[in-house]
Parts: sequence; structure tokens; C-alpha cells
Amino acid sequence: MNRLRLATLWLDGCSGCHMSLLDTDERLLDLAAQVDIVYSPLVDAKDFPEQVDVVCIEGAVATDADEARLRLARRRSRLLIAMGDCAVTGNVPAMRNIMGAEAMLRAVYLESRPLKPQIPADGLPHLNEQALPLHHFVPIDLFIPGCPPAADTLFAALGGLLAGIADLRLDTRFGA
Amino acid sequence: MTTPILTLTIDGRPVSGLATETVLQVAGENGIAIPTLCFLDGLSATGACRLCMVEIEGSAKLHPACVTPIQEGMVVTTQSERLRSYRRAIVQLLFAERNHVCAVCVSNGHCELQDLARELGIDHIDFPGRYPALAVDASHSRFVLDHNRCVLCTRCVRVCAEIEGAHTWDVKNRGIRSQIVADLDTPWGTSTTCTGCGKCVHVCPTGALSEKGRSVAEMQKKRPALPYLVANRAEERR
Amino acid sequence: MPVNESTAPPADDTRWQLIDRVMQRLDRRPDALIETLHAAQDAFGYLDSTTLAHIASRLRLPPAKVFGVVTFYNHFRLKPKGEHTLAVCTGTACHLKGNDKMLAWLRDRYHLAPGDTSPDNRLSLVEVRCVGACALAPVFLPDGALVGKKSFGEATAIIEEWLGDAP
Amino acid sequence: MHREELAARAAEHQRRLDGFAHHILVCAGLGCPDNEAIIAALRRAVAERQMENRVLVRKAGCMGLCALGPIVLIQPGEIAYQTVRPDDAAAIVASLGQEPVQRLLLPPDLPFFARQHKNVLALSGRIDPESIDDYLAAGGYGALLTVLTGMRPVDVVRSIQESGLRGRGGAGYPTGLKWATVAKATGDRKYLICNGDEGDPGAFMDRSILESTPHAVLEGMIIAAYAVGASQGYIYVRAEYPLAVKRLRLAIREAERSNLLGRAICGSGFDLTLQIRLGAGAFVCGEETALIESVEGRRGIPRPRPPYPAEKGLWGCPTLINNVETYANIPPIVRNGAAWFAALGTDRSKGTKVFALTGKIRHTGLVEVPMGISLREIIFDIGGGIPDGHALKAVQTGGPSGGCIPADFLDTPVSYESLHELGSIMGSGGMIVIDETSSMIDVVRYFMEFCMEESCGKCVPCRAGTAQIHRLLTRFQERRATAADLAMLESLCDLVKHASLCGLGQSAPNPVLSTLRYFRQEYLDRMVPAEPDGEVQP
Repeated sequence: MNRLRLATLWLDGCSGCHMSLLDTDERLLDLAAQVDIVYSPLVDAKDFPEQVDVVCIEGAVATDADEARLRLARRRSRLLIAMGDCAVTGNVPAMRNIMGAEAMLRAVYLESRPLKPQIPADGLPHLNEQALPLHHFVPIDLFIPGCPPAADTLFAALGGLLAGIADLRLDTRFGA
Repeated sequence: MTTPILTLTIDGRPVSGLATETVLQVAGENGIAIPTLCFLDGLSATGACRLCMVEIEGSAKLHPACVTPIQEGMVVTTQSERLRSYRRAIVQLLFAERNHVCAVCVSNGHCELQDLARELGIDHIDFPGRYPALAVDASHSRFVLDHNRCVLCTRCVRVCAEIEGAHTWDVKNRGIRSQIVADLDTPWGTSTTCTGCGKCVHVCPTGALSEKGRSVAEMQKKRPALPYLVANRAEERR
Repeated sequence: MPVNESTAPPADDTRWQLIDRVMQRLDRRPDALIETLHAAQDAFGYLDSTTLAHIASRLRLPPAKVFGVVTFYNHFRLKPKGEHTLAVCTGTACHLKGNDKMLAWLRDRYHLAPGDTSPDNRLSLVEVRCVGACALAPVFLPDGALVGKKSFGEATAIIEEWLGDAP
Repeated sequence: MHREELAARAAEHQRRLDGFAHHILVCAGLGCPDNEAIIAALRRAVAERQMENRVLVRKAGCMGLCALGPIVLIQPGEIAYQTVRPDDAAAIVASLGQEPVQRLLLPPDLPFFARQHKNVLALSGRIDPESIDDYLAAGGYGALLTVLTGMRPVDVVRSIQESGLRGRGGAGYPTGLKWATVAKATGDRKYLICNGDEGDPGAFMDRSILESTPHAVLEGMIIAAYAVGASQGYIYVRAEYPLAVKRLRLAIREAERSNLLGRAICGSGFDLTLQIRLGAGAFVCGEETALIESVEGRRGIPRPRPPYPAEKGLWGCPTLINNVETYANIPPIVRNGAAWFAALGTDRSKGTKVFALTGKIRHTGLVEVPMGISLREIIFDIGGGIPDGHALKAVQTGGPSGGCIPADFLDTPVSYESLHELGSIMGSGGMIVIDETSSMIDVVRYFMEFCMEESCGKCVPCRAGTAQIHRLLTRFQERRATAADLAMLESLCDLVKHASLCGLGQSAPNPVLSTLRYFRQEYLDRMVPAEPDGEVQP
């Protein structure tokens, strides 16, 4: 059997979902026996590779760069998992949506009276007007709500995918 | 005169109930769960959330179980693919309507909206969020009203008017702009009609009304025994 | 009810006598509320919180209920109107015949959206949901006088002239 | 006042009217602005010629052809003038008894008038709406006297049932059946309500009837109250109709003075008081349970039905609610008999119906036609067709609750059933003609915005669903929609239609559904092509 090519992607999120993934502890070893992690903040690969079997994406889409990375991941992956509430609902990153990008930047960098009031721009990706969940941009194969989803849930999801279970039922909820 | 007892079928099971009872009551007495949100035992039923809609044989329409009286020979279906898809859509519409961020909510883990989503297998919201800019009223010394988390079930309005008798709350505006309002749109803390009884907080199904000082997931509601209050009040007044 | 103690209206204001008469005619029953609000708005031009508090107290209604009613109906206003009011009908026939264009022009020309009053308090713009003069569409009402069947160019010229600032 | 006194009063008034050799009737409805100036000019012209004893200048109700208004009618002779201005007064008065003023003359055989069948509008434009004597002299309140002197309430109800009259406010519920239910309902108090909350944008039948023949509505209500046993009634009128309200107030006052309202009406043992309740701008109050809430002084939030108002309505009492046009149909039915009415129209849609013709049509205005007439006859014969060389694209009936009927179905006979089959509704009678220059998406989005803003907000599908549908339609309008949006639009329409609490929500998707049925290509043309990898456009 071919080893599964797994990627993880970190968009606008706190990395808590990735921490939760690590929380699977010694079960990571079982997982490692079956998968190659071909791209992830946890490994060194620079570019998102071709022919990925499963990509787990944490975080909402908040910038044009996030959007481009998401679309690339979608094109190059067979299955795409929205991992955690930010990817699934927008969650905390989307709390700024009530005011829009420009107003939020002003509120944070100018109106909160920082020592050096200026809106950072150089070399930064352009902030989208709203931070949105992944399914507003690309089709999703599995949603795993939770903030973060429990390690058990993530492990069960990956295990289920490895086992080829078509109709995965996960015990999780928004905010779990 | 005694109330007649009627027999009917719910989800294929023969059941019976008093002629004064609703489909929701009889279903509940027989352990048949129908999802609800605006309904709360002891308050007037309004049929507003539309989650308890059921199919009744011989009727093309759907009927809200909370306000539909039982009838002899009625054949009720409470679970079907169609009802399930409507219920899922309604709960999703509520999530998309305001800013429900479960992860940072005082009621996380103790929220009826969250539970409904889980029971109905909702793992994402199809509809784009509306993200309205809504206020948080923290002017009261003991309680907080967060409009971002309100589902407009009007339980607070009804408990305050019908049980407490203060009628501090009502709904202002209409349609998608509807909001819960205290007195003449006064901050809750300066309301002159509020008795501070806290019933509204404890009947609220979400984190919209909470006790001050609660952190994420700390707000567990203690549902007041409303039918007891109603009965006792009538008895004491006699 | 304590809320209303301090809000008794001035006894010498004849407008209040008029409103009181409406309430009395309907025996101060709760169902007098909407009729009373009409009378009060006719008298004062809008409904401020003092007015509402007084009405609530006179009709023995919870203030929240009064506020709920006032904000449910389009007709009632919580803020005063400007010196002049331009009402633009947005009924179906008027929409089809270009009143959406008229509203866009008003936004560009006077920086007003429906419901707004200009900063100098000169002009209030309101949107009305069909005045029932659909056969004369598109219809607008400068200070309540119905004008219909005008082309966009004619209509804008009439408004500019009415406001005395034709180019 | 008894029968003989009223008859004497009517005869006396008729004698006075007959004393004038010429009557000049000026349309004084909202649709004919400037009519006051015209009346004043005509009176001046009459005075200048010292013809005050021979010529009577009077205000009259709506004559229907608002497109060519203000209309002035000369009698005898049935000479109608169009687009009259105050400075035409001298010429008109000078022509009395001579050749008519050619440049103002409306062709006497104009199909607009010739093809109509006036029943409800028969007196509209013929009498002074502000004069009860005018109405009496024209035979008004005769039906009421017939009822009070010779019919038991059950006879009246049976007659209305036999006539086949159905509610003219929208849903088409059999009027007689409604009356029978209220008549049978037990309770020492029953109420009567006239629904004059004509909120459908593009409909103005009820405004015109109230402005033109307010007494006909009162007469219908009094007969209804007698039939069902109600002793108190309310007329709920939009505050946006100040002229209708003014004339109605006057009519009630005059009817009270003539003992046609109040205690022991016309010497019978029957009492009825009528009060006006002003609406305040809420379309949902056209829904009967919301209207009841509003009459009770509350937010116009619909109640779940059942119980229906006929059993538990105003203050929990049995309540009869009919709309303005329905009540206005009652006196002619009593006068001419149920069989006369039942002989008009189609098998299941009896009588005549008033329509408001608006939009891209030459003869905008108000028409009354027998049920069963085709849309083509209404639009092309009576309505004069589409102006400026454009082609008809669709006819919108039923307003925000109705649908768009494409030109292919123009030969459909108009009835409650046929319009329903086409995915629209009769509604209150608004008929908006759309030509090929309009986008259906724009029209539909307009209606959805209306429903979203008029939703009371009580039930979730209507409150939040209409807002989501509106958002999707905006994407179509901006040509940003995707196949997923189209699927979501269809499933949301299904939800809102079947899960909403009241008629507003249940019918709000109708304009979308009917255009998806007949004008689907317009939706498809406004979609962005799908991305090769199935990506969703934000």
C-alpha cells in the first residue's frame, strides 16, 4: 500500500489546531507509520507539493495570500479538510467582519494610541475585507468543527480517512 | 366536565393525550423528542422558530407542534428527510444571522443553539454570515445582554411580561433589524421597570443574556420552574 | 410607575390637550396606543422619549411595549424632520419607471439616503412604500404635494428649483 | 330614519340635481392632481357667464383613466375630456350645449371604457364622494334597507354564499363561507373589520374605492354586520391614504346622522358602530391576524392559525375580516340578486374584479372587468398596449406575493385558479406590465427587498431567509452568482415558502419561483462560469 501523502496548512488561526494535532502524542507514531507529511508548518518543505492525498487546513481566509494558498492546496490535493472553527466558520478571525478591514486596521494601529501609530504595509499580504471560512472559496471534503477540535477527534478523522470510511461521523461541535 | 382523551399516532406509535394538549406536549410525554428553540414550558407558545414543525397526514402544510392541538386519529410524523433539512437550514440561518462565536462564548457547552447544531449534524454553515455590528449592554450591575448572540426567541420578553409581570423587555424594529429592547431603548442598568430577578437570563437559550463576570463556557443556566411559578401564583392569589 | 413620574408634560401645552382627548375618546384602553401615537406625531412632528414615556404612563402600558410599537411601524419617527421633506415613492410602478435612479441622484446631489436629514436641517428625504398613485408613476412628493409622470430630467429640475438651488 | 324618509330625501336631492341643465363632474381622486384648481376655475367660468342656476360643477370620484387625467365629465351627453387644465375651464363652460371642445375630447368609443364591466366602480366618478345624498339619490343604501326590512341574517349569508363571491384581498377565500362561520360562532360579542391596508405596492383599487364611493363600503359592512351579528366594527386604513381617510370619516359621520349607523339602525333592532383605525406603514398588517394585533394597539405580528379570526379574532371574539373591494361588492349582490352575480365570471371565480394597470402600459389606471377575461384583452384592448414601440415581456400580478406571467400566456382567462396554475396569484388586483427593457432579476430583487424590509421578524425562515435570498439575488444582479448560489436560492425559496408562519413569508418566494420557471435563462446569463477545479467564487 502506498503511504498517504498528508499536508497541513496554517492560514488565519492561532495554531491551536496544529497543537491539538500534536496532542495526539504517541499515536503520532502510528500515524507516521502510515503517512508522509509532505508539507506543514511542522516540517521543512518550502512549497506546497503536487499530488497530495489529504490536506488539513487550519484558519480562516483573511488575506489574498491565504486565498491563493488555499486554492493551490485545493488544486493539488485529493481531499481537503477544514480543521477547526476558524476554517469551518471563520470563528475569532471573523469577529472583525463587523467593521471591515480598513476600520479594523485603523482601530488597532492608529486609534488605540500605540507608541508609533502606523498601519503596517510593507511586504504584508493584502487584508481581505472579511475573514471567511474555507468553503466560501473551495469545495470541502470534511469539516471538523472545534476550537480546537480535540486530539481524539483529529486522530479519529485521519484514522477514518486512512481506513476509507465514506461517511465519517465525528463527535465534535462548534466551540468544542 | 372532564377533558376528553384523544388517541393519535406519532411516528408510527399509538399515543393518547388530553384534548387540550398540543402535539409537542403529547410527543414529550411519550419520549418522542421534537427539536424546539422558542418554546419553553410555562410560557405562551408563539410558533416562531419553526423547528418543531411536523408533518400531519392529510395536510399539505407543515405544522408547528408547539401550537398545534392534537386531534382524534391524527397521524403525525416528527422526523423525515424533509423536516430534517428544514431544521438544519433554520439553525444555519440563525448562525449566519448574527455573530455566534462559540469558542469565546460564556455559554459554550451549555447552549441550546450549539446543541441543536450538534443534534442536527450541522458541521458548517452554508450561508454566508451577515456580520451585523451589534452592541453589548453591560450597564446592569449583575447581568449582560449581548445582541450578537441573540436568536430573537423572545423567551426573555415573555418570561418578564408573563411571569415576572415587569415587561421590561420587548422587541424593537422589525424583520432582520429586530432587536430586544429594554424600556424606551434605555440601557438595562437604568431601566426603571426591571426588578433584577434574573429570570430572563436563565431562560435565554444562548449566551445573549448572562451573569456578569462569567468567562468562556462558565455560564450555566438554571431554568426557573416556570410551570410551578404559574400554578403557585394562581393558587396564592385565590 | 416610577419611570413616568418626572415626565409629566407641561399642562399649558395645548398640543397635549389634543393628545389627551384622543386617549380619552378611546377610554385610555391599550388599543388606543397607535391612534395616540398618530395624534402625538401630528402634534409634535416626531416622537421623543418624553412623549413616549407620557403616553405609556397615561395608557398604563409598559414603556418597552410602546417602544416596540413605535419602531415596528414605518410611519413613526423618533427624530425631528427637516424644514422640507421630500418623499420618494418606491412602489413597484415607480421603481420600474426610474425612482431608483432618482434616489441615486439625491444621494449624489444632496448626500442624502432615505431617512436622512441634511446637516443644515433643511431637507429630509423619506422613502414611501407606494402612495397608490401608481398610474402617475414615477411619483414624488415635495412637502406632501404629489408630482407624477415627470421624466428624470424634469423631476430633478423641479426638485432643484423647489429647493432654490437650480444650477 | 326610516325607509320612507330616506326615499324622500333621495328624491328631494335628485330633484335638486335635475334642476341643473348641465353637470360638470371633475375627477377629484389622488390620481388627478390639480383637481381643486380645475373645479375653482370651472366655477369661476360658470359665474362669469352667470350660469350658476343651470350648471352644477361637482367633484367626483375616480373615473379610472389616470393616464389621461385629470378627467372632466359633462352630463347629460357623457362627454369626457382628458388632461384638463384650469385654463381649459372657460372653453369647457362655453361649449355647454354646443359642440364639445375637440382638442380635449376623449373618443366616446374608447375600448378602455367600452370593454369594462362596472359593478363595484359603477358609481365611481359619477357621484360626489363627500355627499351621502348623492349616494342615496343613486340608489345607495337601498340594499341595506332591503336587508333590514325583508331578510333574516341567515338569508343574507345564504345569498352571499350563492353568489360565489370570493375574497378580493388576495387569497380568494369564499366570502359566504367566512360569513357563515362567524354567524355560527358562539359569543355575545362579535366584531367586523374592513381591511383597507392596501400595502401591495402597485395596487390602488381600495384607495380609489374608498375615495370614490366610501358609502358603498359602509353599506357593505353594515349588511355584513347584520348578517353575522356584529355590533362593532373597525375600518383599518393606511395612513398613506389621507384623502381616503378624510372621506371615510365624513361618510361615517353622515351615515351616523342619517341613522344608518349607530343604535336601532333605520328603526330596526340592529346596532352598529364603526371606527377608523389608521395603519402606520407595515405591509404585514394586511395579514388578518397581524391586522388584528395592530387594531389592538400592538406590533403587527401574525398569530399562528388556527384558531382563525372567524372563531377567535379581535380580543378573542369571533371576527369577520373582509377587504374593501369585497365589502363594496355586497350592495350590488343584494340589489341584483345572487344569481345575477353568479352568472358573471367563470365557473369558480364569479363576478367582476378591479385591477390597477400600471407599469409599461399606455392606459395606466383602474379597470373593472368580468372574471375570465384574458390578460390580452386587459392589457392590449383596455390598456391600449405597450407604449414607445416596446414589446410586452411579462405581467406581474399579486405584487410581492405574486408572480410574473410571461407574454406566452396572454390568452389565459383571468381567474383565481388560472393565475395560481401559472405560479402567480390574483392578489388584490395589482397588474404591473413589464416590457423587454426591464430585467426580471431587478424586478424580483425589488420585491424581495420589499419582503425583507416588511417581514415582521417573528419567524426565522422569513426574517433571516428573505435576507439571504435578497443577498443571493444581489449576486445575480451583479453577475457574480455561481451554480452553488442558484442551488441555494432554490432551496431557500422552498424553505421560506413552506416553513414561514404567515402568508407574507409563505408567498415571498413566489416572484423568484415564477421567474425561475419562466425566465431561468436570465439567471443563467448572470452566472460566472464555473472554475475548472470547481472552486467557489467568493
